[in-house]
Amino acid sequence: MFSQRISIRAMFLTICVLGFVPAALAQDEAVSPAMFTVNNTWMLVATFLVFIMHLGFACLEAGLTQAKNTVNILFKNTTIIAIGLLTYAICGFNLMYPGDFNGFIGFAGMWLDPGAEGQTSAYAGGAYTYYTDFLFQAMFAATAATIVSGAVAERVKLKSFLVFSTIYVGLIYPIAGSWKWGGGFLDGKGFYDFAGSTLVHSVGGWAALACVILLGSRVGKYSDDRVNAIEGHSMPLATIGVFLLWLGWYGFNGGSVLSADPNLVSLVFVTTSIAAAAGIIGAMFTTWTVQKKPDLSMVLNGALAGLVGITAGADTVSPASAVIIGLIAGILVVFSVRTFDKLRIDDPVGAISVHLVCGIWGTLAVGIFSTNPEHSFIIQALGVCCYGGFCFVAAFLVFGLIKITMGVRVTEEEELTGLDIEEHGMESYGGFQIFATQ
Amino acid sequence: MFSQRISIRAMFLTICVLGFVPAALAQDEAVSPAMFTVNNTWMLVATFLVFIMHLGFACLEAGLTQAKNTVNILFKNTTIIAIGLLTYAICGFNLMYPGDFNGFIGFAGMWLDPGAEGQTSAYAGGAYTYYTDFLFQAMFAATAATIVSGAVAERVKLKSFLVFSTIYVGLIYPIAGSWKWGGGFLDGKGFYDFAGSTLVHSVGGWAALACVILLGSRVGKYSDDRVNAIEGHSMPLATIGVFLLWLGWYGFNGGSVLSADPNLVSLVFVTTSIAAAAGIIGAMFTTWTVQKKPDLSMVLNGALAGLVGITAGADTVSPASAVIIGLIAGILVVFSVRTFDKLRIDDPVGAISVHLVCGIWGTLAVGIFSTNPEHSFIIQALGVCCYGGFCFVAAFLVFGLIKITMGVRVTEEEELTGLDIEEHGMESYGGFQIFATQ
Amino acid sequence: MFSQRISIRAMFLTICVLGFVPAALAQDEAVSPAMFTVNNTWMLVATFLVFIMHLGFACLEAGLTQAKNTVNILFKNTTIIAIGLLTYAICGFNLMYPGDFNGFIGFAGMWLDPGAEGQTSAYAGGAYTYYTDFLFQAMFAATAATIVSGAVAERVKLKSFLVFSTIYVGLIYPIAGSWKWGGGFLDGKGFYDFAGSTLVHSVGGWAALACVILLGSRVGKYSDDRVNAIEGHSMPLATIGVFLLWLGWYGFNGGSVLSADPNLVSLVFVTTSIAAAAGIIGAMFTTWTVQKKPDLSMVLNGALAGLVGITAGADTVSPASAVIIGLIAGILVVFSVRTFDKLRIDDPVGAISVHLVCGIWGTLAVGIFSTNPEHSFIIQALGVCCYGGFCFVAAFLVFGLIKITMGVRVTEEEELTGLDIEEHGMESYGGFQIFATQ
Amino acid sequence: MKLVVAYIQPGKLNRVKRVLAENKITKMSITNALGCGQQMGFTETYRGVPREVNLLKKVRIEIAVNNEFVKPAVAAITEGAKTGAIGDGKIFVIDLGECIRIRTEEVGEAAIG
Amino acid sequence: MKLVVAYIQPGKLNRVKRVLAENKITKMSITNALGCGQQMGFTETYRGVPREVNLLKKVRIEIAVNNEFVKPAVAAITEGAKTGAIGDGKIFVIDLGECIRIRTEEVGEAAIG
Amino acid sequence: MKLVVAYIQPGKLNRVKRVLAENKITKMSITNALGCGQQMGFTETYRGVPREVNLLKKVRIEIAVNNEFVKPAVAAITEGAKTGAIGDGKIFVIDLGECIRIRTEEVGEAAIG
Ligand SMILES: Nc1ncnc2c1ncn2[C@@H]1O[C@H](COP(=O)(O)OP(=O)(O)O)[C@@H](O)[C@H]1O
Ligand SMILES: Nc1ncnc2c1ncn2[C@@H]1O[C@H](COP(=O)(O)OP(=O)(O)O)[C@@H](O)[C@H]1O
Ligand SMILES: Nc1ncnc2c1ncn2[C@@H]1O[C@H](COP(=O)(O)OP(=O)(O)O)[C@@H](O)[C@H]1O
Repeated sequence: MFSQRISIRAMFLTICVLGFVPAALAQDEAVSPAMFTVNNTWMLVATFLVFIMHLGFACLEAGLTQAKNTVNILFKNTTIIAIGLLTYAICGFNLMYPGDFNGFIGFAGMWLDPGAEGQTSAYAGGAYTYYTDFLFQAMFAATAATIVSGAVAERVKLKSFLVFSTIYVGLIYPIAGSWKWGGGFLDGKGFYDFAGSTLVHSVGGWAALACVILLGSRVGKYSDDRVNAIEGHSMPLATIGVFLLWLGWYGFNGGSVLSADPNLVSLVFVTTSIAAAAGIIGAMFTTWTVQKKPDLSMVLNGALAGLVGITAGADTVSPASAVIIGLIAGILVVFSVRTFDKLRIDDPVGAISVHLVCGIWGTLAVGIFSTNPEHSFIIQALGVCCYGGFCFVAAFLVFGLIKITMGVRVTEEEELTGLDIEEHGMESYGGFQIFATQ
Repeated sequence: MFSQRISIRAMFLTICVLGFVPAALAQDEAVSPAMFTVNNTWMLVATFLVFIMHLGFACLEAGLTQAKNTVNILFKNTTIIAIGLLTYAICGFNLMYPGDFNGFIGFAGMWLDPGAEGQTSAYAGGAYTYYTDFLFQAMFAATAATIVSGAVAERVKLKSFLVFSTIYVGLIYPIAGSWKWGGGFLDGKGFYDFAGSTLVHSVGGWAALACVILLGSRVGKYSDDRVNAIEGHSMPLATIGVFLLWLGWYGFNGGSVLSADPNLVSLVFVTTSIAAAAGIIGAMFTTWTVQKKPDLSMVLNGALAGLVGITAGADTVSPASAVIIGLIAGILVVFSVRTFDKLRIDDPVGAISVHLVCGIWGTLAVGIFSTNPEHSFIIQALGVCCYGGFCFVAAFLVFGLIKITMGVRVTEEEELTGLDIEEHGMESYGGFQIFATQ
Repeated sequence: MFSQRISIRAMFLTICVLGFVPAALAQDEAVSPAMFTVNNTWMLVATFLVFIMHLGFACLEAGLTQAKNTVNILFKNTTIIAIGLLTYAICGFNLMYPGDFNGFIGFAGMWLDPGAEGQTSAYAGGAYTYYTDFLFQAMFAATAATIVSGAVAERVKLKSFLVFSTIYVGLIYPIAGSWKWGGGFLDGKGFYDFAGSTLVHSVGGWAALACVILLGSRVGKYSDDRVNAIEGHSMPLATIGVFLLWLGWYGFNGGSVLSADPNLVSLVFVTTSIAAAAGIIGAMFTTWTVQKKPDLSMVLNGALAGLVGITAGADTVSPASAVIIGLIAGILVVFSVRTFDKLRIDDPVGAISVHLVCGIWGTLAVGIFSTNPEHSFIIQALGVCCYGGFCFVAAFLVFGLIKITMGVRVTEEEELTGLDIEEHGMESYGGFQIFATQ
Repeated sequence: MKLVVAYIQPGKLNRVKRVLAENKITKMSITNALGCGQQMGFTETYRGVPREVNLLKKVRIEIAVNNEFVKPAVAAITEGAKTGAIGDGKIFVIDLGECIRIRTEEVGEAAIG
Repeated sequence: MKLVVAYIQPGKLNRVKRVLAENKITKMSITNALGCGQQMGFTETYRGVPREVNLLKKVRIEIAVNNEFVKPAVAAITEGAKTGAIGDGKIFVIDLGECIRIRTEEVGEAAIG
Repeated sequence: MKLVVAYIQPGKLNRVKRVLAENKITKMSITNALGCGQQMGFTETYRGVPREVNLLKKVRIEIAVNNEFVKPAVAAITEGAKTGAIGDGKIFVIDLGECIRIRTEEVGEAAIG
């Protein structure tokens, strides 16, 4: 009963508003203090695991881009988490979980307020406290903007990006989230997204796509007749990033059980691990076959692809299905990266392929592999479309407006010199001889 | 009731000595085995989180200094944790928690001894076992020396530093700690320091200040009329360091609740996160305004500043107060770094600004923002002064004595060549072309 | 009662087969749901900690080898975890825990099957679920191959290594494991290996030794009359690796308690920490004395040596014994590295010294320091021999067969150019000027 | 025989190489260098301290050519590297006494190409 | 015109640049180099194995000057880099045949400064 | 006096140094360089995109010698670096006008060794 992310908080707010306890919640066996404590402890562990994903993103994005833009990327990833936490406290949380609302948009008021019972086991049937709930969700919020950060790297204006992130994380992400996890209209329709293949990853991915289209490709990436490789500057950094993301995913998915339920959490750990492993194997064989030599950066993307793919159904598919979901995600990501390059959509770290493409795949996969007969492919597809339409358009408008007003792109000269010196006046690797003719 | 760090162990030892159980502890409802287990498990999770802070310090300090001294810094940080753990086992723990004592200094004997009941729920009312208690506290101990390590980097003699650290961690830190957490005289006065803004961070910061004064600045840092920048060699390493420190802080503060109490631990997680976020924002705006360009290393310091600032009151201030505490800390740290440079106190990584200045700010902030009416600004200030006086003088004497006997500084030639080759006979980045004219 | 790794699962399978519940398991006080949840939660925390060890290995091995082979090492470590998880799901788990079997080899069938009660507290007396059990063990499995990866680095053919790893992790590791943890013949004899000094580390170490002998040394490592140093390319990476390994060890050893028992888990945390610290101190003094200058890479190996050493007896020795075990391991590792170099056994990262030599030491140390009178030095030595014989021969045969059929070594030209360009067609540090004349 | 040494902006290397190739000059050696010239550099700030950087990244190209190729080489480099802005770079031409191809031990003009 | 090539200790670069500037020589190109000279190097130990390092870090300065500036340039470098200890470095002077400023296509003496 | 400049394969540096030492040439300066020659380079793939790398890693050796040492130096470098395969490298010999030892301010032939 804890498996649906929305129920508890939505119910709780409803209760507060309506002033009575629905029978469903007057559970026969009350949760013991110890159970409340272990549930809440697990949710806090999951919270710090999701936190570390932000370091994972920072490392991965920095590693797959050039050394001359590293300070810039690290700066963005450090400030995004701050922006994410604060905007989510100010308005995001109450936009995403507005309690009883029209199903499209609602708002439960500014800032945090645990109320009288928020910090007791009454808040969520002994699963977690109000503050735990807030923080766990807040850690997710910043992720969406971080996904964009990788795709627009090496050419976006810092200020414009920060403004965009603030709006996207503070308003658009939580409104979109409310449709499902807040108990909105898609939740009513039976759409399922366990931990956010769509609600987090695709939401970030659609924005990434919109922004990249508005921004254009990096200087020198595409010449008249061909695609040029712009190499990332540190594979160890990229690898550290992916392992940290994988680690964080245990909290991302494991925490989305919204309690420490041994059965569900352990199942989720296994499906998550196995999908990541299968993603690696899928990407490895694909890149080895297609590119002749096995490409580490693709295999790293493969692990993430598997993880994004399993996220929507981690608690409702069997480990065997997780293998298939992960394998396909791993294969998909390699072809997707190549396809976007052919379309001249320049995404330095493969964020759109990993988060958008595999996020869609994962969401649809629930309709195929779920052990819960109520899940339907059609409804899953509907959800994908609703989110795609809203997020892409919203991101396009916001970023487009910023483009008109503040501009979104650094000058060509700034881009060639590197954002580190131009935007931050400092270098990332003081003293190191770096040979860059790009 | 677990919120005061000292009470339980102090009481327990008192009980052992007095031989009877005070009424206060004969709790009506005994803690269930499951509750004992979850409390203890959380404390162990907090312990490994604090452990990882040592990697955070190693990365941050290495990243903000030159490539030619990296092996040296890593070596110091690796051995300090070993020295910290062993000295704390030998004498530190029993100096810091001497049981019933005169309030200034006491000693419960050498080495560890859980006794008959130490490993049962009787030890701390079901909150944790004796060994958990020891290890959690031991992980804190080494932190103080690590703070010094950053401030004296790039010029201190390795051996002298190791001797100093051993004494500081083994004797001075625990004696100072006993005044409050051990149930000493400052605890009696009502001084409050939840997780160690003063007891850990300022204690380290004062020593850093004393050592830097005795040691002098790095060659070339200050010329007659101006301050010269000596750039750190790896911003990714510094960023990894800060994120790991932040991660560890969830254990540092969250574990200082000394139980898995859902209400308090989740509140502490939220205030900690929000203060860090506000610290980033505060530092970002300050550096952007003052230096014209946003400085990543300052923003990283800002996150730490917010964390150090919230540490003293993480469980007694509201999330809204945490924003203010963090913001001010983030602004403070930028100006503090500049001021110390004007005073020609050369602190390569900003350790004094982060740990001492913001540690003081955080301790005083409890007097301003605490929701507990018993906390008083005057008493907090008194605590700051007591610690400042004792630690500064103690560190000055110890390091001064080492200066006279062993010397504390490498020769200018060794400094120019780099400590890696001179002290360790090896290089940190074999094969990399590093251009250093410093 | 949870301290012996084998008992529960072995019993459970026996029960399934025999169809009745032995009296021993019909515990008087049934485990409460909260206790089941906290036990399982801890085991999952331990699982993600062991997971992060794979990042630790990747960083350590990359850091101690040359920049031109970094992509290759990262690639191996990323794929090994995938191979490990999948083969363990396919057959490893059921080979290692075959239930009631002849004590030498047994197989409980392909793939995972929790059965009706696997996900309830009935599975392991409320300690963990079936999926938790599987995943925790699966994370261990890949470790054995990762140990080999470091020893054969910089010259092994990628494909051959992947084939070898698959066989070693999928078949040999679990068969060897079944002898003790699966309830096999060595378990019957009273052999003790708490968390795997022998079952994991030596099993990996023997394979490393066999492979290195078959593979030969790197070009230029040994010339007619002398040993040449081939420097690692990044000490920060190596240090990050060791700290992450240490962190993971809290799960490796702490999780091997197989429940969240406060007494045992906290004892294990303390012995583990103290042995690592003592290993650092032991290695530091040895390298300082023998090599005149303190060698960071040796001190890092010292920490690991202490950790490997304590692993066999972490729950049955006192903290004071842990100091001795760690110290000796730290001293041993330094001399061992030198000795293998004299024997011209070329192990770039010291894997054989750390995992095999200290693994043996740790296993024998149980016979010396255990507080459990049933543990015997003779039996421990017998265990070491059985594992040594089996694993060395098995690895030698498998790798020898691969050598004959596919070849195991890259050409000299490929080795000189570096595996990154030759095997992967990419570079690890795009743009960095790396000066390598090796 | 002459040795042509040119310092150019790093970002212009690919264009210079292309123009050189069009002029049948395909052999060259490249090093990264730091240059101090009319271009003034820029000011970084590191931790609140301004830091003047007046050593800018340049690429050094070294090409050994037979005499008849000096003009085309200089012209090609100029064409590829010139933007008209300060910092475009400089070309130096030095007399080359001898040239030996290690592989064949050929010497003189035959060894250059 | 001459090309002055100097190898100096890395730590002396700033001083050399200062003295050169005092002599109105502000244009130069710098590369990092490894030098083998009378200075013997040192012995590192890596994992118990001694390792002789006899390629020491040096900075290579290349300055194109008109003839009347050769003496001042050499004197300035010497002043800035000299400590009297082994390893101070060396200066080489080579005839420079031609010099071209890419930006303006000026040639010869006018292009140098 | 001559300045001998050689580009060789990085892996051959140690052998070249050894042969040079046998010929009593122990002073030299080394830089890492990228070379474009007959050796065609190789194709990397990065994220599915092929990438032609035709700047290969080389080591640049610069040795100032007195005239009687030119032949031995060239012979020694050739001996140490030659494998007969494309990419072995090249040697350039330039007239050296002057040489100054900074430490002693000696000039000319005395300063070289
Ligand atoms: N006299 C010189 N000696 C050595 N290198 C020079 C000299 N003049 C210019 N350079 C090199 O050429 C680069 C470009 O020179 P710059 O003066 O900025 O160009 P411009 O002459 O177009 O103003 C410098 O950064 C430096 O590397
Ligand atoms: N003959 C030479 N050819 C090339 N470089 C040289 C030569 N002699 C010296 N150098 C360069 O000058 C640096 C300093 O030379 P060194 O012999 O140590 O100085 P000194 O002559 O004062 O003893 C060397 O490291 C090397 O880079
Ligand atoms: N004309 C030249 N000018 C400058 N450098 C050259 C020239 N010819 C060769 N080189 C250098 O020598 C290296 C080896 O040259 P290559 O043509 O591959 O050898 P080979 O002549 O034996 O075929 C090149 O990579 C380049 O660095």
